[in-house]
Amino acid sequence: MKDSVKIIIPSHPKYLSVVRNVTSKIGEIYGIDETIVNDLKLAIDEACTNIIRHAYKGDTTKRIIIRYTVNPGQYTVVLEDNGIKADKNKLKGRDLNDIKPGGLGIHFIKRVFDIFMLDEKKKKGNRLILVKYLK
Amino acid sequence: MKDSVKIIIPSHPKYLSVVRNVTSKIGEIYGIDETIVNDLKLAIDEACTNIIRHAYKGDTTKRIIIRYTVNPGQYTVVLEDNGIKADKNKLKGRDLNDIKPGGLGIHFIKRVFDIFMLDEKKKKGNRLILVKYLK
Amino acid sequence: MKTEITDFKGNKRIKITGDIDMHTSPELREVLLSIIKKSKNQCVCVDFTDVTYIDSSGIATFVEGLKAIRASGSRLFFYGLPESIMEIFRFSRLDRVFEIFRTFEDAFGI
Amino acid sequence: MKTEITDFKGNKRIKITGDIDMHTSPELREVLLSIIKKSKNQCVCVDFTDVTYIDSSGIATFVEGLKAIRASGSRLFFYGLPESIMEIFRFSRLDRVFEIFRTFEDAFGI
Ligand SMILES: Nc1ncnc2c1ncn2[C@@H]1O[C@H](COP(=O)(O)OP(=O)(O)O)[C@@H](O)[C@H]1O
Ligand SMILES: Nc1ncnc2c1ncn2[C@@H]1O[C@H](COP(=O)(O)OP(=O)(O)O)[C@@H](O)[C@H]1O
Repeated sequence: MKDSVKIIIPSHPKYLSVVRNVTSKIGEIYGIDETIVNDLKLAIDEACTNIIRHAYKGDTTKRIIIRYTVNPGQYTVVLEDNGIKADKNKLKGRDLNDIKPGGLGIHFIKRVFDIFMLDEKKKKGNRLILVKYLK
Repeated sequence: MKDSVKIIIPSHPKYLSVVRNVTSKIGEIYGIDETIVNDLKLAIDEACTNIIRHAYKGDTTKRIIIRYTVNPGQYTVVLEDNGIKADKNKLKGRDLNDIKPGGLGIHFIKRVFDIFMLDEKKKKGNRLILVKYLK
Repeated sequence: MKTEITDFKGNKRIKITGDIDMHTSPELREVLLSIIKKSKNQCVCVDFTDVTYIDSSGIATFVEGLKAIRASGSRLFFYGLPESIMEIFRFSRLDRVFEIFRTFEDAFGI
Repeated sequence: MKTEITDFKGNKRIKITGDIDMHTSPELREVLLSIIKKSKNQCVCVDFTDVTYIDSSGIATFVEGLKAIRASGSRLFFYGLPESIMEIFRFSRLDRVFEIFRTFEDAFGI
């Protein structure tokens, strides 16, 4: 188990606020700078939103697993779902100059995380690995 | 999965604040009265404290699983550990008139939960089932 | 999230309180688009002072509102954005797409 | 949790801010017992105004403090308890074991 916290929520948007709160509290416990914690909150929220929207196509009865592991210098979050496998080539945000609704989530995730990696080894569903290096 | 939220924390007291936050947020999501939410926070916190203290004898590297399920009229929390099995006969708070440190945790749990049940079927460790009926 | 609508000299003010996320943005969308639909050569201004959080679904809602309002001849104003939220608009390069003011008074030049 | 100690006419005031739980009560215990050890025929008063949470380990710490202070001839006062915390002391039947005042002024009759 080491120093991991895991939370499993139904794929319903009403639980996103629970996840944001857990992200905040973990940031506090590890003394992470508040500005960074705010960016992490948004990024992890967007990753969950994408799972609900794209992997589960809006089905709110599935589940999302989020695991936080904080080690000296490294903050890792792993998100898992059992939904439709993501098409790696589509996994990118829109051109920021092409103003239209949507297409910002991936930008918000990559803004704060140094590593954004879809684990190819997972058989069913998706496992997204996000790593931020801490100073 | 239904409407359950599950959180798994290391058996270290520093994570208790995460659990309290999750309890608060779930209360908010389901529109539970704030006074009751405060009592639930304390009760679930005490159940975790007891696991760390008694089931794990202070070992902070084990884990605690907490599952919340809210259905109309019923709020259920199930806490699981892999520690030493509790002696049912010792599972009671002290006489409230015998003033001394300790012995209040079980009282705080039973104050708000209508059902306090140790699941005998669990092979290793403990599974504590707490149910509060909601109006 | 909570929204509160008030009139101001023939204009509309929407005060938003709380978190705007995937769960609450559908309600915001409904409020915003219905006001825009009814507006004509007016100002619709959104008070962000007590917005505690916004994610991409909230931003998408406002981009949609902006497209809708342009068709109506009205204008969409924002004011009172907390710095953390301003930063998100800046990063998304939307700080120059939306008309963002510091205060309500700034927005109306009063 | 944070503790802040100030002197008041030869008495000690401990202001606690935040959550008192199994994680933070060991620090509170250390602060409280070291002050009690040094006190003699004094008042040690604890300001609960900004205590946001207390659990049984926090209460156990204060019960321990009370037993220690009785040996020293000093007195332990509490004041500023938020209603939710007062309720926990009441339920535990400790509201009459501890000397609890509404305000600092009440405690000292000033
Ligand atoms: N979890 C996911 N599963 C499958 N596809 C995804 C997932 N997340 C993102 N995508 C793809 O990446 C695209 C860009 O995502 P994003 O930047 O969050 O914008 P949006 O979700 O608003 O389209 C999505 O349109 C989708 O095609
Ligand atoms: N999770 C547990 N596992 C084993 N024994 C327990 C557990 N929780 C409580 N107990 C037993 O019940 C007693 C009363 O618990 P409690 O009221 O919380 O007071 P305290 O923990 O301060 O002793 C404990 O002293 C212990 O013997």
